[in-house]
Order: sequence, then structure tokens, then C-alpha cells
Amino acid sequence: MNLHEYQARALLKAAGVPMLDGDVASTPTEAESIARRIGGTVVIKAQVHAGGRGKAGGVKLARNPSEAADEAAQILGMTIKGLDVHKVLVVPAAEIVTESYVGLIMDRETQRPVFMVSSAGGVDIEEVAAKTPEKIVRMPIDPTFGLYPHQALRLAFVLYRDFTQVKAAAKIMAQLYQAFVDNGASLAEINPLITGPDGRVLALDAKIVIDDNELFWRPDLGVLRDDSAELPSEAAARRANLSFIKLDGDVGCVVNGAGLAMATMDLVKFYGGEPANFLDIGGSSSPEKVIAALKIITADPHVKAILFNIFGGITRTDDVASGIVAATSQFKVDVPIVIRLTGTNEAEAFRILGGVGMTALSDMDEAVERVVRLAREAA
Amino acid sequence: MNLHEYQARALLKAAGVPMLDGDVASTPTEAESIARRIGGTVVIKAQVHAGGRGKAGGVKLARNPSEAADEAAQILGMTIKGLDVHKVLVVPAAEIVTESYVGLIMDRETQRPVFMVSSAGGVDIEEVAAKTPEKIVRMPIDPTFGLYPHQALRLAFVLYRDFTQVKAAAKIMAQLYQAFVDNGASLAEINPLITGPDGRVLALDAKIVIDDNELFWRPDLGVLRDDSAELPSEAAARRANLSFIKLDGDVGCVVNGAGLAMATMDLVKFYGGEPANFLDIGGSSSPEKVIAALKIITADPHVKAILFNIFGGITRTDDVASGIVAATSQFKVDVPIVIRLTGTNEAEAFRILGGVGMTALSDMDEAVERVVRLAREAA
Amino acid sequence: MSVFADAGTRLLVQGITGREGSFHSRQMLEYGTRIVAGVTPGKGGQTFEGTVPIFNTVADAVADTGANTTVIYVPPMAAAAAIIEAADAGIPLIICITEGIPVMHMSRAMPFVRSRGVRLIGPNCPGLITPGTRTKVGIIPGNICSPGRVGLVSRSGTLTYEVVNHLTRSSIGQSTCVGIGGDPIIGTNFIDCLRAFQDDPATDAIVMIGEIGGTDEQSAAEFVRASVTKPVVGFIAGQTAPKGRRMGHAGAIISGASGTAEEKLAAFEAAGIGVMRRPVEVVELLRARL
Amino acid sequence: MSVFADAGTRLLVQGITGREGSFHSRQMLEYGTRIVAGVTPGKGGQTFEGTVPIFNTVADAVADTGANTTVIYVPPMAAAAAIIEAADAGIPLIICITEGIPVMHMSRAMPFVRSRGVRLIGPNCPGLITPGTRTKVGIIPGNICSPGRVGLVSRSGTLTYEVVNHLTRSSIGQSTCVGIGGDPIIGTNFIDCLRAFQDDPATDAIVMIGEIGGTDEQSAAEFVRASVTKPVVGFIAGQTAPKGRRMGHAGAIISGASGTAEEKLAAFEAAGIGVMRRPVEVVELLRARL
Repeated sequence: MNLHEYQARALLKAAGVPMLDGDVASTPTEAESIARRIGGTVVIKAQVHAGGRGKAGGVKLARNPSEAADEAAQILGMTIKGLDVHKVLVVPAAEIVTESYVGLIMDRETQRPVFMVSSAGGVDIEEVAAKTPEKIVRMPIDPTFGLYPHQALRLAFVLYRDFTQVKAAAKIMAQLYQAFVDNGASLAEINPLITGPDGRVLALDAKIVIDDNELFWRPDLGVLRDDSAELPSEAAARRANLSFIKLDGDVGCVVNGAGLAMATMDLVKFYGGEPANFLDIGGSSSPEKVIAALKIITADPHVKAILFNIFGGITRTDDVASGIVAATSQFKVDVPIVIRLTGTNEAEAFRILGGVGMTALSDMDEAVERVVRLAREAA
Repeated sequence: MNLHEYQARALLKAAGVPMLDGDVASTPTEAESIARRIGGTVVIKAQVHAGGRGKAGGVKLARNPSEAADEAAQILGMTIKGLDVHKVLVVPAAEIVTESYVGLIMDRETQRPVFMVSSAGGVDIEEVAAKTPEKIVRMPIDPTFGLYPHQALRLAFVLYRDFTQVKAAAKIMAQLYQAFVDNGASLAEINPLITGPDGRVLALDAKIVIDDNELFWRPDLGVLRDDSAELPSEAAARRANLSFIKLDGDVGCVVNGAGLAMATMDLVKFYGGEPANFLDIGGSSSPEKVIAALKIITADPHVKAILFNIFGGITRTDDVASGIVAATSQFKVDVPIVIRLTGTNEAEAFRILGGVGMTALSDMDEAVERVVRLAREAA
Repeated sequence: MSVFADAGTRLLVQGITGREGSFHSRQMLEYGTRIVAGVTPGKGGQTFEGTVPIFNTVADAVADTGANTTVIYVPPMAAAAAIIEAADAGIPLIICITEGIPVMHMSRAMPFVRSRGVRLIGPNCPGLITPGTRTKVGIIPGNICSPGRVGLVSRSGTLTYEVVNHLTRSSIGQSTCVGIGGDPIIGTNFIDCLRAFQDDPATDAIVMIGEIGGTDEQSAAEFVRASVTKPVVGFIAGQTAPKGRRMGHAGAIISGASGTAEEKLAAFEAAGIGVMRRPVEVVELLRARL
Repeated sequence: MSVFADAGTRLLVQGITGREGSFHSRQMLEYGTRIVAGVTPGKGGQTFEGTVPIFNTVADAVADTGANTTVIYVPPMAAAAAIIEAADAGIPLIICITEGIPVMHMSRAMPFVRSRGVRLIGPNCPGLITPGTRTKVGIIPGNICSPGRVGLVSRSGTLTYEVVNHLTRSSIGQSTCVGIGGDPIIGTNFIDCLRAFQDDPATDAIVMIGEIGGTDEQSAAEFVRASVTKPVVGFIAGQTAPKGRRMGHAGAIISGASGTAEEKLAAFEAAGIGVMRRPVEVVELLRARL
């Protein structure tokens, strides 16, 4: 789950990371009063889950409260990379002497949190990584032992020579690491970490991504989710515990397992069709999930035919069959449904479907070929 | 540093360990009002750093507030194993169904905290350990990983069969472990851990010993020290950063290093003398420490002669010499002093002593023989 | 012969009385797996299906039954602790089926698992099955498998069944099928399995099923090139997935230039791995190599 | 030859600019020890005594100077972190002089030290000295030592000097003298040193100096009986200490029945170790055995 900058700031601030005062606003009036409280020139920053906000015009300077209101009004009406801006962050404009990058990711390869720091901060760190990887120092941290003081110090020495700044940065490394661990993050970064004319080290912008698996037992983090930052169908799917991604085709897909779901999409393409979505109902699926999945897919007017591709392992195919029967009795599905079921409890599943006059196939290629043909016929 | 029961209770309570309500009193009136607040029969417990309080009459039942005042008055006037009772703990009298022992020690051999639990609690656990060691289950905990849930559960299953009690005890194990680690303890125990008629699991008595090395950076724990529980000379030595133990002989000893100090005592005995104390001025000693050491030793009227035995390594013998010179110029020392100095900066040390007409020996046996003879002559 | 699980497997089931645990334990028993014990704290002393003794702790279960393999079905929030409990009890092979374990939990559990020198398969995986000895540990449907000499390793669950199904229907039996799981942090990777199959005298050819995201398939291809003499055929799911979107589980994400299907397929081809464009092609590719 | 430190020692000093660190670094340099680097964070780029380069981190120092041994003089609250930093930088031999480190810190540091496979001597120890190569690491006064063929290991600091002094004055030189420290948790124990001396061709006899408290001397005696063929003489300090009182450092406490001087001396005698009743007796006991 992506956090907005203002949310990430709050988590880092709670961990003790020094940063400029600032607050979030939903209206121009709010932005104005925050700007008045702060005094002087402020920056108004769009709070959307998208990179390149500056280039898109989502970050503006305002020299006084009334300019702040105007700029906030402008930005609050914007759409950046398809996402509506509902909130802006108002912070003092900082005089910047140096800009660094400090990031922490959960790394697959080392299976542990990895620090990445670079004195080339403030710009797109991925560009730095691609063009001048030697400018990024990486350090894996063993979560068993945590971040040791000497590790924080070594990272800080990458960024600064002045020992006061080194000590300040080392402290921030420790605070960032703690925030990362305590909030079950998969990414936490400060970019840029700046020094001002007074030599102070401050975090200017923050980004945190929370591991979705943490949310189950961390309702305090779950409430940070901004539903308005997602497509309605994707938000609905998430609430139903479905992995769903909207695509541009016309063949709706309901599959169990991410790998099989991707292979199904690949096969739809192979047979000349275009998938309308990626949808994984997950391992232990209930009839309710199937109903929710059908509702979400049939809400998409582009969908011309729907394919169920279920290979039962931990998923019981009879549960899926019951779900299909229940859904089609609850609401009318206007497009043809092709069902492929095999595996755990498949005899029972075929019996359930047969009970309402539905049939199912056992072969994936056969099912995909048929649903692609039906979609093409309907188009 | 030993904590009193009421202090240990406070630390465990802060960690979440369930225990009966209760409070500490310094006067019979305070005890009376606590007893009134609690209601019913209470237990009045002497707060002294000594085992066997019950047998010494330091733990009494009181059926009402006025009895509580009477018993508190009695106990507050007692001396248990040489220690005056200044405080009593007043707690409700518990109805006990089962009594267990739960302890955590920092273990030399495994170099880690070790849990010891036994369903034979409530009595002297050292007796259980000696007579029926199979009744104590030991489990070392790797502090890198901390106490895992399954370890807490295994320990709890040693004590209880009822799963509700097992879960409650496992939680207490985790809380005890956290309190142990967070407070830098070398020992933390609950004895007894009881179940009452309602089945609840409660800590009835608590004991915590803090590692002295923690106190330097933990002033919050340092304030828990009860100076009145020590001999005045030992308290003075501790404040001067000296390791000092009062003994019954007449040869005062000032030595650097615990091993050499013990060997010096052994040699005093070997030559027919009796050491008046163990005193280690430590590794990096300053003249101030020497002055403090001399003051403490000369305050003991039994001391008939004083031996300095200093082998310089990290200790600079010239610092010690300066300290002896400064001390003897500040106050009169009525008993003879035998000085043995060798090692780091010894030439300078001899020069300093020579400057005030003092001499020193280089050989330990020679010095010990001489001080024993001088003490015997003075006796 | 086979890898990881065989006739010598004495299986413990952690979470045997839960919904998933009890369902799949019955399936494993029916298939023929020797389940010697179950663990559910607080239910020690009871039995499962009248035959399998239940213990309060893994240590008790191991002491009493000599279990040498464990399969974990406990809920996500307790699963990493269950892995650690099993490792602490000295069980040399741990298979964790549970999906949805926080990655931070796994990041903390792995150093412990490694410190005990035990093998973890998963989490978020379907487990493994050795049809020749009727040994199933996990959730792979037994009825789609058949004894034979093809080893299979996969990051995916259901996609594995799809491929195994094609093999069985074409009378190509399997030595062992292993699902390693698609989570960011897993205990056993492609290379571990490839090495085991290479060393297994009962395996003649290997099928590996990967997906987009990460670089495990590329490393595995390099390992095949350098150290595997048996024929290998491979599949990559997500060839048509839009870039930069996360597909279902954390494994399936394309970050930056790394981990695209094209890259992985190129690595397969460079290593001499036969590339399946559709799951069904596994049959003809293997036939051509056996 | 010798143990742990010799002509190949390239020494780093952690805390080289502090009061104790600078004093003893000068002493070590004077004695002849090759100090190749110092570490004091924030003073990187400076030099100590005009010759020894100072670095901000141990990793920098190792990269630049190839230091293979480190000695730690930093204050107690930072000392465990300094041990960990040295181990993390891959220095195979760490000597920690610092006294007063919280035991919990050491309990956390030791698993890290072991995970890196490095040797820690101390903490709260005087270090070691090999007179034959003029290599001194720590605070043992060089002037009391002389080259020779007796190895010495001790839990005590100054008591060690006392014994070494007797040896030197009687023309019995030392191969290496090691102080292992008296804290509850130490990195290197008696047995580690006995094994090293037994294996060292330059050592003909061994002196071990223990004290009351704990069971290390008993275990060491058992090791001597089983595995040491060279003559060993031993001393136990605290024979007259009152029971149940803590003497100076945590090592010297008699808890329960275990760790009394009588017990330890009995173990020594049972193992054929020559027992010194006074430090000075080390000379005649060794002479009788050499």
C-alpha cells in the first residue's frame, strides 16, 4: 500500500526524523491558513500516488497566504497521471545547500532490508541507479541484529564530511530504519535529505510503501489507505480480498492463483483475444469471493465474455461452482460465461453446475479458445 | 544492585505482569490507610535485601486496618539479618491454589538469559535445585532473537495443563523477559507465581537484580538504590567507584584489581594476619580514588596497619603515589602504611613518595609480611 | 528415489485442527502420506481422524513420534513463529503453505532457519509431492500426478497443477513436483531444486515454471548452463502482463529493466532450456528431449 | 612462535585518541608493536603521534591498512558496539580492554561475534603480550615480560603481572601471556588458550591463574587432564574470601556450592596441575616440571 507524502512524513516524524513544519490541506482555505501559520514562502505539493509531480505542475511555490490559496485551488483541481488530486501538502520553502538520497527497501535477493544512500539526491534516483550506479552505496541490514551504530555512521559518512552532519545523518538512518521495521514497510525513502545554510540536516520529502500483508493485523496503518487513489473496481476487489487489475481488453478472467492467471492472460492473447483484467481469487476461496469477482467484472461494459479458469488445489472447485450458481441467481449476467474447472472436488463442482444446467470444460486451451471466439462474436 | 520487592513489582507491573494491588509504606499510618483502601485481610512484608523474611517475622497477616498499623509498627522496627527495615509492602492476602517458580538469570556458561521454571514454587528454589533438580526446567534464550512465542508456551506448559492458564503464563513469561532485558537485569524472578480459586494466574512476589554496569547510563534505575540497605563504608566506597567489602580483620588493604586484591588477602592470611577489607581501586584510578580509599579504611577503628599493593598496568603507579601523598597531607593517618608499588610509571611513583620522605617496596611477599608484623605489633 | 520427500517421510502437520489444515491432512492421509503427528496448542492429547496424535508443541511431537518433516497451515500472523518453532525443534525439512505472511516476519525468520541448518520450502507455496512413494506434503492434488522420472519445480501453485496435469494425461510421470512459492522471501529457490534433481538418480528431465519479476529465473538459467546435464524445459507466466503493475502476489512485479518475461525467456534459451509458449507444450518439448 | 599475536600482527586501536587509548598506544608503540591504524569517528585523516593514520570507521582502516588485530579502549557504553564494528569489518582477532560493559550488551554482541567466526579476547581484560616478537596488545606492562617458553593465561589483570614478574626475575621467559578477563561473558576462555598453548611449538609449559566463582577452572582442569600433555601449574585467587560476597568483579562470586577455591584447587590436583599457594611459588613449581 502506497502512502501519501504527508502520511509518510507523519510516520517519520513519529520516529524522530527532523523535518520542516508543514501540514496537509483539502481546500484552498485550509492551505491558506497553514501558509499563514508557517509564514514566508511555502511549497504546495499535490498528494497523489505518482512520480514526477513537479514536472506535471503539481508542486508550486507561493510567496504569501493568498498565493498559497490560489496555487492550492489550481492543484486541487488537477489530475496527475490519471489520478485526481484531493489533498495538498503545505511546507516552508527550504533553502537547500546539499541534496542526498536515503532509501530502505526489502530486498528479495539478500532477503533483508537494504539501505541505499547517495549524495546525488533530489533527482530521479532510478536515473542515478541506471547511469551512475557507483554513486549509490548499498548496505544490507540483518533484521535479526538491526541497524548497528557503526553501520549508520558508515552510511552517513557517504553523504557528509562535517562530523556534526555525519552524526545527525546517522541518527536519521537509525530513525528511518526503525520506522521501516515498525511499520512493516517494503520501501521507505527520504529524497532529498538536505542540508540548509545553517548546516542542519533535514528530510524534505518522504515516501513509504507498506507491505499489504501487514495490514491484516495493523488497523492503524490500514486507515491510511486512500481509496480515492484507486480505480473503483480495484478498490472493490481489494475489499473482497481479490487481486484485481483492470486492463483494456474484452475477455473477463476469473482465475485462482497469480501464475495461472497470468498464464491465462497469455493464452487469451495467444488465441487472438485481449484480457479485460487480471483477477486472482486466491487460494482459499469462498462462494462470496466468486460473487464479488463476477460483480466487478460484469460492471465493466467492455467485457464481452467471461472465463473461469479454476484448477483446484487448496481452492475447492465446488466452492467456486456454488459461487457461480449463487451469483447468476442473484443478478443477471448478460455476457456468456465459459467455465473451466478441474482438481479438488471437481465431481461435486460438475454436479452443482449441472444442477442449474450449466456445463464446464476440463481443458484450459479449449476453454480459452472458446471464450475468445465468444467475445469476438459479441463484439 | 538488588531491588526491593516493591521496586521489582513496579518494574514488572510496568511490563504488564498481572499482580495483586498493593503499595509500600514507611509508617504504620501509611500501612493502615493502604490496608483500608485494599480492604479485607492484607499481608505486611518487610522490604529488606535478605532472604527468609517470613521465618524472621518480617511477613505478617493483618485482618483489618488497625491490625495492619500494629503489624507494620512491629516490622518497621525490626532488624533482619543485620539490615534495618525502613519500608513495608502492603498487599491483599491471596488465596492460593497452586504456587510456581519463574526465574530468569544471565547465565555465564551459555552467555545468555536462562529461564528456570518449576511447578514447585513458593519455597526456597535453591533447595529444590539442590534436592530435586529435575523439578526445574531450564531454557536458554538467545538475546539476538529474543523469547519466541513457542518458547514461552513450552515454559508455560511446564506449569499448567489448563490452556487458559497456559496462555496467561506464556504472556507473563514474555513480559518477564522484556522487563529483564529492558532493565538490564542479571536476575528477575517471580516466586511464587500463583493461581487463585478463580483460576487467574498472578505474580505474588518479585525479585530483580540490576547489573551494576547498566547504572552508568540508566539514572532511572540508579535512583532505585537504597543506600540505607548498605553499610555506610560500603556506600561511600561505591560512590567513589571503589569495590569494597568490609571484613573482620585488622590489616587494611588497598589493591588494584580484584584478582590481586584477593591474592593479597590470601597472602595476609598466609602470613598469619587477618584482612580488614577487600578493596579494589580499579583499573584507571585517579589520586581522588586513593584519597577516598584511605578515608574509608582509616574510619574503621579495627584497622591496625594499611597495605597498598599496586601493580601498575592500566593503573599508573604515580597516580597512586600522588594520591597517598595528597591524602596524608589532608588528614592524619594514625596507623602505619606499607606501600608496595611496581609497574607503569614506577620510577616516577618512587620519586613522588621520596619527595615526602615515604618509601615503597617492590616485592609483594615482603610487603605483606611487613604489614602483618606491624599490625600484630600495634594490636 | 526422489527429492525432499519420499517413503522415509514422517510428517508433522502444524495447524492440523484448522479449516485448511484438517481438510488437507485428510487429503494427504488418503493419498498415502505417513502423517505421524499434528500440533495445535491446547489440543495436546487429542487425536486427528482417530489415528494421528495431536501435541501442544512441536518439540513434544518430535520427541514422541520422530517426525522428520513438517507442513504448516497456521494463519499468516502466526506462521513465521510456527516456522521458527519447527526449526528450533530440529525438524530438517519445513514446508510452509500459508499465504500472506508479512515479509518482515520472513526476513526475521530466515536467519533463524539458516542458523539451524534446516530447509524451508515456501511460504505461500503448494508444497511437494512424490507420486512414486505416495508422499504428498502440502496441497498439490494427488489425482493429477503419476509416478515417473520428470522433476518439476515452480514458483506458481495452480499453474503447476496445469502443467502436471498435461504430463500425467500424456503418460509422463513425475519423480517429485516442488512448488517453491512466489513470495519475495522464500526458503528454497530454483537452484536448490535444480541441484537436487540433477543429483537425483530417479529424475531424467526437469520442468521449471517461473514468472515475471525478480531475477531468480535468470540465475537458475545460468546454473542450468553451468551445472545441469539433464534436459530442462521452462515456462514464464506473465508474457503479456502490463509493465509496472503488480500481478497478484509480490513475485509478479516488473521493477525497472529487470525481470521481464523477455529477459527470462532469453536467459532460458541461452542456457539451452526448452521454452514452452503454452503450458500444454511441456509434453512435446519433453518428448523431444527424453 | 607464540599464540594469537606475533610478528605478523598489524594492530588497529579503536579509541586511539581517548585518554586510555592514547596512553597505551604510546606504550605499545614503544614496546615495538606494529600499530597500523587508529579509529576515532570524526578524526579520520588525522594521525596519531605523527605516524599512525586515524580513520573514521574500522572498515576504512582495514581497507587501507590491512589491520588483522584490533584492541578496544572505547568507553563502556560504546564498547560492545565497537566489538561488533570490528567483527563486521572482518578483523579475525579482537581484544577488548574496556571495563564495565553491561552484561546484556555482551550477551547480544557474542552471537554476532560468533556468526562472523572471529575471536574476541575480553572484555575487561589486560590483553596479551608476546615478548619474543615485541608484540603487545593491551595494557600488560612490557618491562616485566621476557621472551621464553612459558605460556600464561589468566582471568585476572594485575595478578597476572605479579606472576609474570616472578617468572622474569627468575629468568623464566614467556611465549605469550593472555589475560582473558573476569566478566561473566567473555569471548575466549581458559580452554581456548590451553588448546592454543598445547598446539604452540614455542610453548613448553603453561601457567593458569583463576579465581573463585563460576566453573571455568574446573572445565579447564578437565581439559588439561584429557588433552594437555605439557606441564601446567595453576593458582586460584580468593582462597580466603568470605562466601557469598561479590569480590570486585562479577567473576569473583561464590554462588551456591559451585566455584569455591577448594573445589577448583581439588580439580587442579585431580588433573595433575601443580598448585601454587602463593604467586611466588610459580617459579619453583615450573622449575620442577621443565
